[in-house]
Amino acid sequence: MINDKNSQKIVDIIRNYARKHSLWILAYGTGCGAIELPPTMTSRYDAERLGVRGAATPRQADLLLITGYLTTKSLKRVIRVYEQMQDPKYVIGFGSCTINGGMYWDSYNTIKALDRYLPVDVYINGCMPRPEAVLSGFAKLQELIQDGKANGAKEYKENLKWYRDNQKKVITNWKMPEYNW
Amino acid sequence: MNMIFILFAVLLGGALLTFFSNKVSGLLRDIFFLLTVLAAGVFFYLFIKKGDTVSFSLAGLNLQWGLNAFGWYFSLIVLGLSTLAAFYALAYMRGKERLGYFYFNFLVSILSMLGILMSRDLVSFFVFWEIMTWSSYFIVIYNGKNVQRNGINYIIFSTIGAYAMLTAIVLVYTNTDSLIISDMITSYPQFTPVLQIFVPILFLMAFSVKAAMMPLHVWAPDAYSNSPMAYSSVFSGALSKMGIYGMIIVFVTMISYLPDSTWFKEIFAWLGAITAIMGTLWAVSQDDARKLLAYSSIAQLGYIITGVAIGTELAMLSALFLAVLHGLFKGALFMAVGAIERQTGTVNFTEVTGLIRKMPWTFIASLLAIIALAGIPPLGGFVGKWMLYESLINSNHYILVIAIFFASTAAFLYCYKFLFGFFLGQEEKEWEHVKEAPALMVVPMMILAIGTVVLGTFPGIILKPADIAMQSLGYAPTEGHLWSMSVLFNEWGDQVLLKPLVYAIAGIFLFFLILLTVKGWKTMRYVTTKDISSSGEVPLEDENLTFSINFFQPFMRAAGPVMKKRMITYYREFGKAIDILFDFTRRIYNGNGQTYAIYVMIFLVILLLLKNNLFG
Amino acid sequence: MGEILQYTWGAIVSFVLAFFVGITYMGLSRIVTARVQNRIGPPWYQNFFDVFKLFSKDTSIHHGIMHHMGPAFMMVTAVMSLLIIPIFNGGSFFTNLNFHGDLIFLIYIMVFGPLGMALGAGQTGNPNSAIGVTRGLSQIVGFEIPWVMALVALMIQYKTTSIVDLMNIQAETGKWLMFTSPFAFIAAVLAMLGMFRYAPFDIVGAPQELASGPMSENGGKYLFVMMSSGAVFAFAKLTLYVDIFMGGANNLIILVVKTFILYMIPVLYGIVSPRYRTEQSVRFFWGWPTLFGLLAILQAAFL
Amino acid sequence: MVGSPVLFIAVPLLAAFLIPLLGFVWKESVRILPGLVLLYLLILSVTLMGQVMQSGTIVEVIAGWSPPWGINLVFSPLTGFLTTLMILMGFIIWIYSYRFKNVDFHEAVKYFILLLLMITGSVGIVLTGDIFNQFVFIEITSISAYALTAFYKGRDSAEASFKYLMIGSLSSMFLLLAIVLIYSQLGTLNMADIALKAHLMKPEFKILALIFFLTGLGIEAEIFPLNGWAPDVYSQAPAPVAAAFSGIVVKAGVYAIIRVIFTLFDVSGTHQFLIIAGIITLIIAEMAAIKQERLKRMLAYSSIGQMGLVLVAFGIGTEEGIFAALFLMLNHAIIKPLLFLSGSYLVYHSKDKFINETDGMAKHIPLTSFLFALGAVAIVGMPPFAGFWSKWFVLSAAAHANMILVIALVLFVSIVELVYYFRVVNRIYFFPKRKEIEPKKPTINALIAMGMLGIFILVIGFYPDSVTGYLHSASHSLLEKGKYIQDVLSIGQSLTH
Repeated sequence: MINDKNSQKIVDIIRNYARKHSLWILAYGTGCGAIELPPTMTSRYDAERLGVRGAATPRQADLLLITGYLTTKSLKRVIRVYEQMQDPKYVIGFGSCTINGGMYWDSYNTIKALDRYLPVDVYINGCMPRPEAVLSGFAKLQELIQDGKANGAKEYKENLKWYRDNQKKVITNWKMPEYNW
Repeated sequence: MNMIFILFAVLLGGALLTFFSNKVSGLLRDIFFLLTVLAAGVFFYLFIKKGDTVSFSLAGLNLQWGLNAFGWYFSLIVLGLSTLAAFYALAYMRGKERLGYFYFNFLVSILSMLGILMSRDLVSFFVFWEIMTWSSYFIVIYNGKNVQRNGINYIIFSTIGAYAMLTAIVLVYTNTDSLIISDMITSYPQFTPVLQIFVPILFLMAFSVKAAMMPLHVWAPDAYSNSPMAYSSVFSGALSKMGIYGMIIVFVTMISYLPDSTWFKEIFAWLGAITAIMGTLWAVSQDDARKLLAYSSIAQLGYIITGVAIGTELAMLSALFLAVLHGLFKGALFMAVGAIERQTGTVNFTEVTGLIRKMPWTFIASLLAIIALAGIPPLGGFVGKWMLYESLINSNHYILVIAIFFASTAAFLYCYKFLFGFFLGQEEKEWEHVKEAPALMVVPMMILAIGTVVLGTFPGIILKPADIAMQSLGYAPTEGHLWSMSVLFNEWGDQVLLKPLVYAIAGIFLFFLILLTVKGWKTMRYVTTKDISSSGEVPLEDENLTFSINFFQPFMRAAGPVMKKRMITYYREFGKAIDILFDFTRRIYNGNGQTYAIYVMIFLVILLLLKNNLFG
Repeated sequence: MGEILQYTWGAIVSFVLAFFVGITYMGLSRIVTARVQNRIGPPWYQNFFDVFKLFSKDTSIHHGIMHHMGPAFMMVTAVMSLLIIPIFNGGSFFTNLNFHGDLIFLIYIMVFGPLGMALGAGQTGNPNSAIGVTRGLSQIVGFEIPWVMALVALMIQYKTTSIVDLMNIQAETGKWLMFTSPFAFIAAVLAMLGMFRYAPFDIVGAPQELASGPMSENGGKYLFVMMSSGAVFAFAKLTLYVDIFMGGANNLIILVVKTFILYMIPVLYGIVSPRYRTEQSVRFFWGWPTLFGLLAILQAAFL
Repeated sequence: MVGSPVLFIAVPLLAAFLIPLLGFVWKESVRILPGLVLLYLLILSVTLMGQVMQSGTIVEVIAGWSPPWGINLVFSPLTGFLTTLMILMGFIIWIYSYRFKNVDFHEAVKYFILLLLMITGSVGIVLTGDIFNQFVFIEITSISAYALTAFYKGRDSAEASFKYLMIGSLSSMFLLLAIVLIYSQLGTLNMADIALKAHLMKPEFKILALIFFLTGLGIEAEIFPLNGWAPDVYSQAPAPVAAAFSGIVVKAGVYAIIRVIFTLFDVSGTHQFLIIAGIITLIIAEMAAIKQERLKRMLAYSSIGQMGLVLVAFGIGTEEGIFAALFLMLNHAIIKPLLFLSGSYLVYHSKDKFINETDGMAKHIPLTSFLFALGAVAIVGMPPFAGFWSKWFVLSAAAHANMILVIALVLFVSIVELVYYFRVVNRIYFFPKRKEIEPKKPTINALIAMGMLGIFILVIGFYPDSVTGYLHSASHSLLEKGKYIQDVLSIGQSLTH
């Protein structure tokens, strides 16, 4: 009964509703964009209204927040953190640097386009995006989740080889546990 | 020929056979050893009935041996634990040297313990007591590690106790021209008040040394931790109970006849509580598993002493129950440590981690034993603790119950430290090769651990003989109004029905375990302990992130003030002072002939001067 | 057979009740916190979303059998204490196991879960978990002392160790024990601060230092069981306090009101507090709360 | 009558003179003859002992001169028991030292002659009933003892021997003075006679004589502070000689002193004196013993301490106390020689006999080490070995006499004793062996000797009744002063009439 299409759809709707209203973010705050999170979370904008809330460890988090540029060094950590998160999991690229390198477009040790290495569900534009933008980004992600379109994790699993190749291009000393879910 | 003689003959002969067959072949020695232990056990329970005694005369002294229900109860601990430990020892001691020596003393100490339980007169009690002392002493120094300190500490304290007892015996003998214990008990009320105080104190000195009570406990940590683990289980599980055995006799048959015995009992109850607290605190601060267990034994004996000293029906019941239970779980734990020591070569929490998947059976055994030790339901430890608390509360020892409770709560710390330090934490390459201990070592500890589980639900199994033993001491029967097979009552009639509680716990646990297991079974993965969320970093194979050094540092900081100075340092200072005195006396003999001649003259002169005071 | 069914039924109903109330309380506490911080905060049902989301996570990882069983241990404590503690006065509800265990059993069953969970946390091999566990155990040793002192005071004052008797006594005399033996109540409430692990006693979780300590490797269903057990356990503890100090409750409304008032004490105290170091926390509990406990015992023994 | 007590004196003296002569004929006879003699005397003493147990004391009159004029030998249960003990010890020591100096013939001759003389002297001290005769025997014993002490002709042994000689000469001087005093007063030298007439003596003379006796015999009996010579002598003399000192000579001294106190004079306060002196000796000796670095010195001090304990037990004065004291003498006579004999093998090759040079000997000479350990455990009074019973009887005797302080001190001291003995045992068994010292395997006869002693320890330990009978009658006979006098003097009358 649970396996037949419609009931599965209903279940999905309920699940997605819950998921979208409880986003536990793991902010990877090495970039300068991290400074935008405190106002987003605190009393001025209060992202907790939307059920957004900080998570302590990757095991508990749903949403990985890459705030700004990523150095090649820190990319490894990001990938590791992402792979430790449990499905379903979402990534938000935060600021121009994650989209095209931004002001670091010609830096030798930052990665330019985040989505060559991780499946990004939502990009938030701006250098740097204001809290409003961040909130809208969250809202967008919630829409996607509700529509079941935010399945970057599945995509990552399917094209794992492609991602791995890109990652290994950047990361010289590759040493990671196998990723098999 | 009386059965009791035969029993002792069997044990002694077996010991000698074991000792000498060691020269012939190891297999023969092991067989003799095992046969002797088993034969003693079988013989004891088949042929020696409660209440049969034998009297004989030696060197003009009338001696008497016999068995009563009380001794029989303690013989359960002695023989049960020693038999399992004997099996364990075969595997544990394999390949070690001086095995004949070890097994000989092992058997002799069993003999001495049985002798203590069966001697009805003071001299043979003392004789067996001393035999127990030296046999255990020879095992304590077996490892040969800083023998002079540990061994001498142990022997000095034991002997001080023993000689205190000897003095008491002599005093009793002079006052009642009989050495039979029952005569002493009957004539105790007619003693002079001074004697009435001193005889029990002297006896209790001996017993509290063996029971490792503050402030006479300083030998215990080294002794327990230095003897081979196969014996430490017996040592802390059974041999220390001989002290409890004596204490109970003294308290029930003498102290309670004192005109005002309350203060006496209070003092000892408090000493027991302090022992429990300090033992626990020191156990928490140990990094060596053997030392940890040694201190925890001291603490556990502290509870028992408190129970004995309070001496109400419930308290005595709990003391007897805890005595057996401590034998069970501490035996299992020492065995587990021995297994780990044998398999990994170290017993230090800071060195060995993550053995749970390598030695699962040892883990299960020590898990059960630890739960019992911590006194957490549904295992046996809870029953004993519960009865102890209830007895304390019912007998208006409010501060005492808090002290005991503090001790047993702080015990959680070292309980967790034990399990975490060895079995949990990151799994290391260094310990990849470690295998599970041989079955001969695992099975005994599993039996002991399962024993704790069974007693958790059906304490009546042990409470029944304990009740009979207490009746032989003159208590009223307690079955029904204090306990039944799986129900506990306190003196206010409040009850704990163990069976439904245990079933409920099991049911809930299983339900949620199944829920956790079944839900998402397909997508559930096991990841190694290296794959942990350490801020994105991947720990290398050889780097161990386990947190095990200064494990309870904050707690130790909080509890610091009471642990500034250890009891042994005081003894050391006393020893130094005495040593100076010795050195001074040594100098009287300065090896000079003239001086000696002068001494002679001085002696003569003194005699001549004092002749009127000395002779007349 | 029938009674087993009845027990099961009662257990389920009380569990569901406790679950809902507890989760709601968590949400409410978040709202309160938000209000104090001049935020709007999430809706009161926010934590239901969280719990359900955690439950519906697709994948999950574990570090071994103990880690796998840890949350179940925690749940045992929660549910057992819920079953031992009478929820309403006079057994006007399922008298689950109220008459099977007494206060001392309760005290011990309440540390069963934390230790089991600590074993699970230990097996993860995550240093944060181990540190959190050591802190948690140290804190237990801290607050158990005043807590037990308060209970002992009650026991010796009313010559009973069963919760039901204490409730009946209050029902007969009509006096709440929090007024007749105030010191015990103060000590117990101070101990409650440690029990609920809100700031300044949140040294175990401590997201900023320890990454949520013992739970740092738990995600998905494990965290779900943790959270729900936490909710149930919180409700059980609050009910216990209401039972033995505030005269119990005759119906759900009164129970909710009383428990909520009690619940607000640690919450509000926590909002405005920083975090203690471990030894500070332990020393705190061995300080004033223990003194109040002593006073309570003296009052019970001699007055 | 298988033989008379005279043989105990005559046969060994004869043998002592025969030894060198026979030695020219057949070298081995030098070694065999003493053994045969001692064996014969042993059998004789045992049989006489049995007789005495049956039908009272045997009094032997020498050369028809009846007491109180002539010299007589008294073989009472007490003296008989001590004689048997001494002869037995002598026999065991002979077994032990059978191969002693087996390369150097003349040395061997000297050794065995002196040994025989020493044993004879000690036996004479015990048997004789005449104080001047006793003095002579004491001189015989002492002189042979001086010679045996200096046997190795080393610097230290010579020094020790000289100390012994010096103090010993003092002792003989005082003894002579005492005897002169008594003779001037009573005109008799026969103990029984003196005991009979003691009340006629002027009190101050009596006490003076007593004090001289105590000083002179106290030197032999190693009372503090008269025992300065003892440690050097014990540690410098050859092992069998040290064993003989502790097993035989000291016993003779103690016997002499108690005979004086119990029989000769009826002076009150002597018992208290014995207790005080004994306690002081005990405590000081044990305290000194625990600080010794050399094994033999340690044993020597321990032996002094034991003698102090014996005196205490005698001082208690009750029959039980004397019984305990005799038991103690017996145990000490068995155990201390064992310790000396086995200990000498433990430190055989080490130059200055330090205790820490016995490390790890158990691996190489297990049997000797075991016997030493047995002796140590026995002498500190651990049941079920011989030492325990004597300790028990001493304590119960003290308790019956309400001497709680004595009990406390004795127990304290025995804890000290325990400490230093067990330290040595631990070293022997559990310490790594020193490289520079290679162990010496004991010869077979030495093993036999030590084994016999070990067996005695075990037998007495497990079945004390094997000796208590003799001890009881012995202690009884010591207390029966009147019977002693009557026995001795009646012989006199019977001869005169």
